[in-house]
Amino acid sequence: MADWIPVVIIFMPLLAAVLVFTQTVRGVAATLATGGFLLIGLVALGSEVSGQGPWLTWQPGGWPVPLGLRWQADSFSVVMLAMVSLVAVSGGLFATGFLPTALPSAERHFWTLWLFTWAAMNSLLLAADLFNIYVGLELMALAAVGLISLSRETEALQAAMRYFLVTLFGSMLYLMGVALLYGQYGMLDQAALAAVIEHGLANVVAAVLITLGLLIKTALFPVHFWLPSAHGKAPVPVSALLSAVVVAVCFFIMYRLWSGLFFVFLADQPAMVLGVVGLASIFWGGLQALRQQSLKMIVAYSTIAQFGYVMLVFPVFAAGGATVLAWHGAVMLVLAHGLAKASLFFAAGCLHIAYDHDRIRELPGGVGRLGWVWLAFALAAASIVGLPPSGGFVGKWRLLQAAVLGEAWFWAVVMVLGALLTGAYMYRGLETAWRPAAPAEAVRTVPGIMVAVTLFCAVGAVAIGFLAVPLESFLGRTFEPLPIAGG
Amino acid sequence: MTAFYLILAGVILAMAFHALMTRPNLLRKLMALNIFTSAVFLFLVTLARMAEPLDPIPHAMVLTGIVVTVSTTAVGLALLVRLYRRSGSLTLQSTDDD
Amino acid sequence: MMGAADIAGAVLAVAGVLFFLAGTLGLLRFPDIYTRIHALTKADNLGLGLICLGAAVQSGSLMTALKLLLVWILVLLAAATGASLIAQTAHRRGIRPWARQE
Amino acid sequence: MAVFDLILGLLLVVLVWKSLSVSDLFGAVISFMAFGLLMAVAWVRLEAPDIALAEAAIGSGLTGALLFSTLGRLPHSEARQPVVSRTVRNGPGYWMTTGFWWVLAILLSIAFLFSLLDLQTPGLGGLLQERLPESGVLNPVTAVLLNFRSLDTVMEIAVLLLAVVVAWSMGTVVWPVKRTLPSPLLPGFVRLLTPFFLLVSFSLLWRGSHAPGGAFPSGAVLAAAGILLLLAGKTTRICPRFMFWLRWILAVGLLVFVFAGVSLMVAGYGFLVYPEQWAGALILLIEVSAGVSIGAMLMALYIGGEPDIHSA
Repeated sequence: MADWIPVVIIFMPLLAAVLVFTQTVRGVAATLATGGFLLIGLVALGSEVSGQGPWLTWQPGGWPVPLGLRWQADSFSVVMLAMVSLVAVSGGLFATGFLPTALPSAERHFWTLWLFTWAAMNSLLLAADLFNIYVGLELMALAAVGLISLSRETEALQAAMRYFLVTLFGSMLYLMGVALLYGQYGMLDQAALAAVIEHGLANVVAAVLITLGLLIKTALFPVHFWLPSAHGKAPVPVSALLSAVVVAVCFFIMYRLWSGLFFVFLADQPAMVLGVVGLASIFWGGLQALRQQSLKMIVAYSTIAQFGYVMLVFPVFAAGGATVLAWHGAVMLVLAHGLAKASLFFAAGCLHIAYDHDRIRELPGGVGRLGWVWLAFALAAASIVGLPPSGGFVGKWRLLQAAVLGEAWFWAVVMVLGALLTGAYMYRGLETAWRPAAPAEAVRTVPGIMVAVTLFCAVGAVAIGFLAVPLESFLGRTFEPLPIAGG
Repeated sequence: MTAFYLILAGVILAMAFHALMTRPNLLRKLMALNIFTSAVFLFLVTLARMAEPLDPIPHAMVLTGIVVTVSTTAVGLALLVRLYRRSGSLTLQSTDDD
Repeated sequence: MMGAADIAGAVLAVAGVLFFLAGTLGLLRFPDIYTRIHALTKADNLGLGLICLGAAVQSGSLMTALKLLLVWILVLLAAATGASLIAQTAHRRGIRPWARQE
Repeated sequence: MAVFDLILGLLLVVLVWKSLSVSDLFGAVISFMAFGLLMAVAWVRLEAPDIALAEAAIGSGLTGALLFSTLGRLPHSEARQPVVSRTVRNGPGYWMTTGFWWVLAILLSIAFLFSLLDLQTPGLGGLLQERLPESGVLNPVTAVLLNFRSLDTVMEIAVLLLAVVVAWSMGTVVWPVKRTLPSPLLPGFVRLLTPFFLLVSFSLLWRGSHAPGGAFPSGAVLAAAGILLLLAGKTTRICPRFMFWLRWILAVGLLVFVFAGVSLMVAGYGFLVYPEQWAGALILLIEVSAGVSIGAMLMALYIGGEPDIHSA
């Protein structure tokens, strides 16, 4: 196994962040160079995974598992890493247009924080060790707090503070769970723990605490309250990164744990509880999105609803029948959501640059000069709603198929209703574009790079639908949630 | 003796959790979060003491945790000062949309 | 079995604790800031010195004794500086020393 | 000794209560620092001297200094505020809310306690003792931090550096800091102490390989020396060239660690895999650079913002 791949994937963005901090390299250049290196790393990783898969593991430090720690990667990790890189590079390009006009004061530190966040996400996507995940979560949380508070508005600072408190509390709950598991088995590696874990009070409490911590970070229904303001008030490229990938990485960790380590518990109540959390998030997020007045807030609330949707993978898992289909569906949904959500935020940012606000009632009707932006918004919205042939459609369709095959009728109905609700609030955003045009001029012209990036992400979200077949064959037909414990 | 320290950590944990949730002042919330963290560390180190022989790995974990906590506290305080200069208040307004 | 060194050490430590007790009592009972820091620095430094001496006697090693002496000297210096800072700041803020009301 | 633990525990609980429920924030911070110091005693009781050192230096000392400097930046009126405002306390839902959180808090800690009591706690102590000779150091905690689980430590230093970046992004501080000194005693005292600080810091670093100590306490002592110098009015004028070096000093710990890992990988050993005969030397190199960086980073966190070189 090539030892250099995970090192490049994690430490390239970290090194870039440090070099930008020491003012050796310019931020944009560092971001693009990191993107380039990661492309090489990801191609290598992808070919290794499909060649020697389904799982690859590495031992940084060279010590075997109970004493040392590991990195692990499978096809899901690869596609997540690819999506993170795509959004990070697009967001960086968007920021080159956005920051000088909208937030010149933030440019000084934006890039360092951006690259730090990226490094933290990559390390979380590869980490196999529960305590290493804790450190990664803290790294990601601090970088995200820094990014949100780059916006100097009082509301953004308040949102950053709330996010800070909530997310660190979540980390602590997570760490308590990890402490219990370590106390029980003296191990921290997910696969090694999964091999020995059994029913018992301590393990159940550990699962509850860890899940609660991660639910807070993924912003699902009862503990979602921090997300709308944090994602809605942050600078636009930051909102895109947070909503599209940071939350997705937290979900990814939760998914890893419940499909692997805690899979023995999943069968009855836990799957039901996770499903109900998802259900509540879909409807609460959706109904709140319907009430919002600004485009950015609608998009922010839709993140809660959409991750609620992805949570439905757990009851479908428990129903059995079509585990692989459900898995593929969840992966596709997360990927398509990431790109589409980034594009929606970018579009809102373009409108903000053009008109100085994004309140849907006051936006001038008609597309004006922003035809491309509205086209991107429409495409991305279509993917979020799940209209064929977008990536969102394939994801939701696979999930629905799996639910039907597993005869989980209740969850199938929830999925259909959820999609309808999504359609309703996304329509509210789009409606502006085909209102009869009022003669209003844009305050500023939107830099071309911003429009291009917006469109690129939207097209990407739709393209996932067309690429579904090769993507699914890359993901593989077998469901193997964990590497071999001994590795 | 270890049972005593576990209970002690439990008591501190409950107090810190309660303060974190109910105190409006942000500086106090930050202190509560810090104390909460200390209680969790106390659990971990007591677990290390209960193992036979003494297990230094939780010690290393807690050392890492202490450094991470001081970093987060510093960031929290910087944010608090910034927020105070901007809004003139040390409390968070509740969100109207929720 | 307790040797002579142990007994001497214990006696010194107990004496030190008594001075600490007196210092703390002064901190709690004295009327103003100046008298309180007076009680703290004087009594506590002597108390610490006695405890260090007791520990040095018990340890029976010259190296340890020298280290304990260093501890005592450093704390002495720090206490003196700290007390002076507190007193000067209080004085600057216009806090008047307490005087017996006739 | 049970009495000792009992008193310690009681004091800890009282201090927690005071730091969370006293209306005077200044007093609350002092209680918080005292809590940290007593926690250090608790760590010693639990046979974790490494943590005791770190807690006394970083957890209590530095966090306390951070809290105090924050209080100093807020107006005096904020320092004394009711824990819960009177209108809230007399309001309708107050007792319900606070009761609700009490129930939840107690449930949380009881559930946690019960599950703790029936743990098996196998621990890795035995395995660790077996492999310790291969690690290049004699202190097991240092071995875990810098060899067995070195990846955690790399990321931890990254967290510290990131905290500096975030603090700098929040704003600048006027430089040089002007202070009115109440007493000439402090500068003299600090002048006397600085060599001691350097000595202690170096000795902690050196001891780290075989006894409690290492880069983090050593860096904290270094930072304490810097903070004292700052308080005593000994500031340097900062020119752009100085800022350039400062950034590199802040970053050097992380960079050396990562480069050591990468060069070992290129040399064919694997990322952060130390060959046994060099392990001790490599660990010392990493610790020295990390110690210097950590000192600088902790001090930067205390200053709390990017020094503004144009303001002077």
